[in-house]
Amino acid sequence: MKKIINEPQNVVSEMVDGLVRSYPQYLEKIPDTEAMIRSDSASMKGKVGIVSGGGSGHEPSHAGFIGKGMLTAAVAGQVFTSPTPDQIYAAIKAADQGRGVFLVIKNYSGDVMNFDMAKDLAELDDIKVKSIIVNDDIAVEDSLYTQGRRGVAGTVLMHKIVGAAADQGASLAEIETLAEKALPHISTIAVALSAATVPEVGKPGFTLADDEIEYGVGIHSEPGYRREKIKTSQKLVTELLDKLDQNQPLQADHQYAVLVNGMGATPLMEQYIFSHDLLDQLAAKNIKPVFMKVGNYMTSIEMAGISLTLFDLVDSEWLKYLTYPVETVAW
Amino acid sequence: MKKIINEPQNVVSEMVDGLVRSYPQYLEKIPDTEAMIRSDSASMKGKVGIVSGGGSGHEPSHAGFIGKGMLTAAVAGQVFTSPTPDQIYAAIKAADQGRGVFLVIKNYSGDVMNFDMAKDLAELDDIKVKSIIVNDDIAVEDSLYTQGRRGVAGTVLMHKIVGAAADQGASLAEIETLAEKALPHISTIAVALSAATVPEVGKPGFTLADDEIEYGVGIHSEPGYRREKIKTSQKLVTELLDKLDQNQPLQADHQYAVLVNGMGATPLMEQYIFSHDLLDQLAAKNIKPVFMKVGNYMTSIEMAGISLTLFDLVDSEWLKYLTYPVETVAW
Amino acid sequence: MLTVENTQKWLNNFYQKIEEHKDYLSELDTPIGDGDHGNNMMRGMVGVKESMARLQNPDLQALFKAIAMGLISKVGGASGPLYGTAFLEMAKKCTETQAAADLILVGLAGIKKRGGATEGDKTMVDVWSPVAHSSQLTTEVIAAAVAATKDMQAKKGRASYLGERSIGHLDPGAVSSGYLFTALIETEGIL
Amino acid sequence: MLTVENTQKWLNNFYQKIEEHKDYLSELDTPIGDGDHGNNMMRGMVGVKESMARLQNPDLQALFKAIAMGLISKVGGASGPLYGTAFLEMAKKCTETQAAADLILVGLAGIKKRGGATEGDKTMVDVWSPVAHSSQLTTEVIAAAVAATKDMQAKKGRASYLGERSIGHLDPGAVSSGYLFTALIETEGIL
Ligand SMILES: Nc1ncnc2c1ncn2[C@@H]1O[C@H](COP(=O)(O)OP(=O)(O)O)[C@@H](O)[C@H]1O
Ligand SMILES: Nc1ncnc2c1ncn2[C@@H]1O[C@H](COP(=O)(O)OP(=O)(O)O)[C@@H](O)[C@H]1O
Ligand SMILES: [Mg+2]
Ligand SMILES: [Mg+2]
Ligand SMILES: [Mg+2]
Ligand SMILES: [Mg+2]
Repeated sequence: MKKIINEPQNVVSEMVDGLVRSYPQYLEKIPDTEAMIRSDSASMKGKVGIVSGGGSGHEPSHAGFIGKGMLTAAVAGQVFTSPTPDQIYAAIKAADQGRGVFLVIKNYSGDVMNFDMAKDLAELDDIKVKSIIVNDDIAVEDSLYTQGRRGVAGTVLMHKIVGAAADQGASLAEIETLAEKALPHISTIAVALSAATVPEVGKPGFTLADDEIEYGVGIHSEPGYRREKIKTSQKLVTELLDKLDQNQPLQADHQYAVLVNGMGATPLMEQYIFSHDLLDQLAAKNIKPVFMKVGNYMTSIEMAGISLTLFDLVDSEWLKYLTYPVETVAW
Repeated sequence: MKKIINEPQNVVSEMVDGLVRSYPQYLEKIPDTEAMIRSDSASMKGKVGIVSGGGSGHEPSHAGFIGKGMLTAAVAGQVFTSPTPDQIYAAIKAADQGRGVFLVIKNYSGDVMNFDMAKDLAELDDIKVKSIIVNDDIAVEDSLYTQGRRGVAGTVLMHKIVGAAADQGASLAEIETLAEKALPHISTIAVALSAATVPEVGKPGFTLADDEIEYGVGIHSEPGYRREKIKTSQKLVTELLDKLDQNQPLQADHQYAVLVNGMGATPLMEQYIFSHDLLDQLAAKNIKPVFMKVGNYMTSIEMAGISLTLFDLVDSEWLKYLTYPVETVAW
Repeated sequence: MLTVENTQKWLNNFYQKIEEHKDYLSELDTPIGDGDHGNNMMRGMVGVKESMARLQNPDLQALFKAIAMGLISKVGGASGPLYGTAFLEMAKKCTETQAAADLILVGLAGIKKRGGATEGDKTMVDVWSPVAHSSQLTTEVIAAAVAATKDMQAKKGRASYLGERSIGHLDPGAVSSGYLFTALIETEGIL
Repeated sequence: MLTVENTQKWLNNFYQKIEEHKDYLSELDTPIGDGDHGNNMMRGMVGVKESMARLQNPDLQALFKAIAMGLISKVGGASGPLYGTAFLEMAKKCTETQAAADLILVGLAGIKKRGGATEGDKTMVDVWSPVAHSSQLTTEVIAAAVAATKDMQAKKGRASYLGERSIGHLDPGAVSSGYLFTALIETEGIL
């Protein structure tokens, strides 16, 4: 393990400190926690609070999206481990401005249960809390026999739209409705070229041969659905697009937003080449995305790979939410 | 070499296409070139054009900084190879709005000569052209016996200030004066954990053992000044800060802007931890930066490592230029 | 019968077992999880120790609550809220009855409610449930329950993403729960 | 005496040498440069070939200009403007004299002006200069000039960043210039 760190058990607290001290204009720490909140408190007044979070190691998620127009607060757990209820509760409390708080949770049992307990604590304080459990990763089948699909990069698009709605004064109920309506239209699938190394573990979550890739890997090195030899960018795009199409047939007359997300170590050079091939193959299906982002948004420490998220904008308001201006470190 | 690409010789053109097609709101291609220009042509009217560029492989540099308030156009050469004069000339011509064009060049012999030839061509067309040769890398001694210091991440700060000045209507001469005054106050030093692999070459520019790092490496895998065993983030910060201090003594009463720049594969987690240690050690010298950025700005494909740039803001106007709003893909 | 004294001893004993088997628990969590169960439980038990140390002459309810809060505020992973909820339910019930069997039963109910898992899903429930329903708690009962998780297919938690590939591995949360009840048997005066 | 015909043959011969030694040139550029000189020159010579092919009954000046533009618009690295400038200077001069020695001399002047290097800086100048100043151009003159760059310390170009560590390696641009002049000698009727 070759990393620019100090003691492995201190990575989260040092990282949180580094982030808030580098960008005091956007965020600050909630005292005695690893939770962060907007430093521009005026931007929160009279608005529903949007709180997200999860394990660390996905930087710039989640705290990089704190700021006017997007998240109100975010909670950083240990690496790849849900934050604890007391921390989430502190963030909810700080984010509440009387109109309630909306939680964006990724679908992992640890996250769901810890956020649930935090919600219980907040409700004891008479804070209204609603939530959405994001489960956009189509690599894992949604079935009664599993925990359900995982929450991955599509979460960032969820942050964006609920953040924009909140900034425009939407009520907690309206935000909940928006999130629930949008959720089934956000789908993601990934390909990995290498795995992440959790600092406290010291070795990669899995290993791939020098010429091997794995489709469908999760953001905590969870196994995917197939391993094979590395292919051209064009063929990787075809595989991922086919998988998305099988899950929800692509419609030529629909408006799509696209997120091409680097997993951490994959350079923008490769992400742009992938995007080029993606836009070609979408064009062949008569689809021209109306909104696109390419970059590292929901990473997995230093994993190499790319995830592809399609967001089918069946409601035309959603595009406005996506393009709504924000003031954050990372959007 | 495990990369998400198609044919290695096509990486630059596919990448440029991918970028402009993903972000048509910011930039477009200049026909028959690998040069890009703002798509918001209204933002260029009546302003001095700012043109940058260089070898590819430094994404988001340079095209990611095209947009209102920053670059007017940028030219993408082959990977780690200067663009050719005809391409640069096309960018100058497209960027000129009658008030002249300012070139930001990094100090490599290839870049300097190719940009020079482009300047000659433009002057034949009666376009006024001035330029700055950025040479912020203190790893290499500035002496009569070398090509001089290399241009690295500090170039991005140069883009920012001249872009802001141009947007506010500064003349070509004023921009030249600004760039010349600022240049000696921008200093950078890097540490590498691994090297980049140029796609057409297929193997890394150098190799480091599993526990080795190298100080002073350039952005094209140029050799640095010392190899040793990996150290804690705190000790890396000390080494780099000492080197900067030896070059230009740090002054407690000065205002500094700081750029902590990831070289490509280094996750934000490590960059934030490094920033935390940096801010501690600067604080111990009674220095609190007035402006800070942390992220991947001037990369070296998938090299792992960090560079640290200090910009001594001896003129208080410069801070205003740094914080001046821009509309780009990557700032 | 649980008292403040023997409950403290029980948890201290559990702490030692977690400390001793930390790496083994994380290893069990590697093929079918994310390799952190040992680290999670260790962080949690350090939390429990700190939170017990802050108490001054507690009654049994305060003690159970402190144990629960130690786990809940330190673990983060799935196991934190599950173990935490179990002890929180014990805290609620212990003013009524201090019988170990009764308290394990409410703990089990809490885990099932919090996580939605049922018997056979290859989780800690598959140890808590046989233990809660055994007429006589012995190390054999525990060992058999733990071992039985090996051949199950996971239907809850991270391991469920593996589908059939989860078969053939012990469930890490079942193993740590096994330590909890072994520690209980070993503590004099509880059973 | 250079003519349209033998100049075309000369450049075609140079093309072949670059093609043959492309990997070697890049290898030479690895320890003291960025490993691309072979690729750069190959791209440039493809450019020269294309740009010569587009000409219809050119005169010598048009031919030299086409060669220069092929190099300038395709190489990008330091070698592009340097070789390009050399041929551009030849284009300017060739209406006055077509003697190879005269044209090499103006080419050398162009390289020196463009790159600011002088003799002994471990660059292509260290081949162009002895060649331009030799009373009789032979393969021995070329070979000696190329070999002499090995013991020099680089003062210009990327290799200069290495300081003393640049000593002990041939300069890649000197080697490719050696091919250029060997190709010239080999082309009948020029000298
Ligand atoms: N929904 C659930 N109900 C009951 N137990 C569960 C559930 N989800 C996970 N577990 C238990 O938690 C254990 C994993 O704990 P741990 O590794 O600490 O958390 P995480 O999975 O968040 O990394 C599993 O082995 C299983 O026994
Ligand atoms: N300033 C200069 N003057 C003359 N020749 C130079 C100069 N700089 C570099 N060269 C020549 O260019 C060669 C390197 O060319 P090349 O590798 O194609 O370009 P780059 O260094 O940009 O990668 C060197 O070996 C040297 O001969
Ligand atoms: Mg975990
Ligand atoms: Mg080069
Ligand atoms: Mg786990
Ligand atoms: Mg070179």
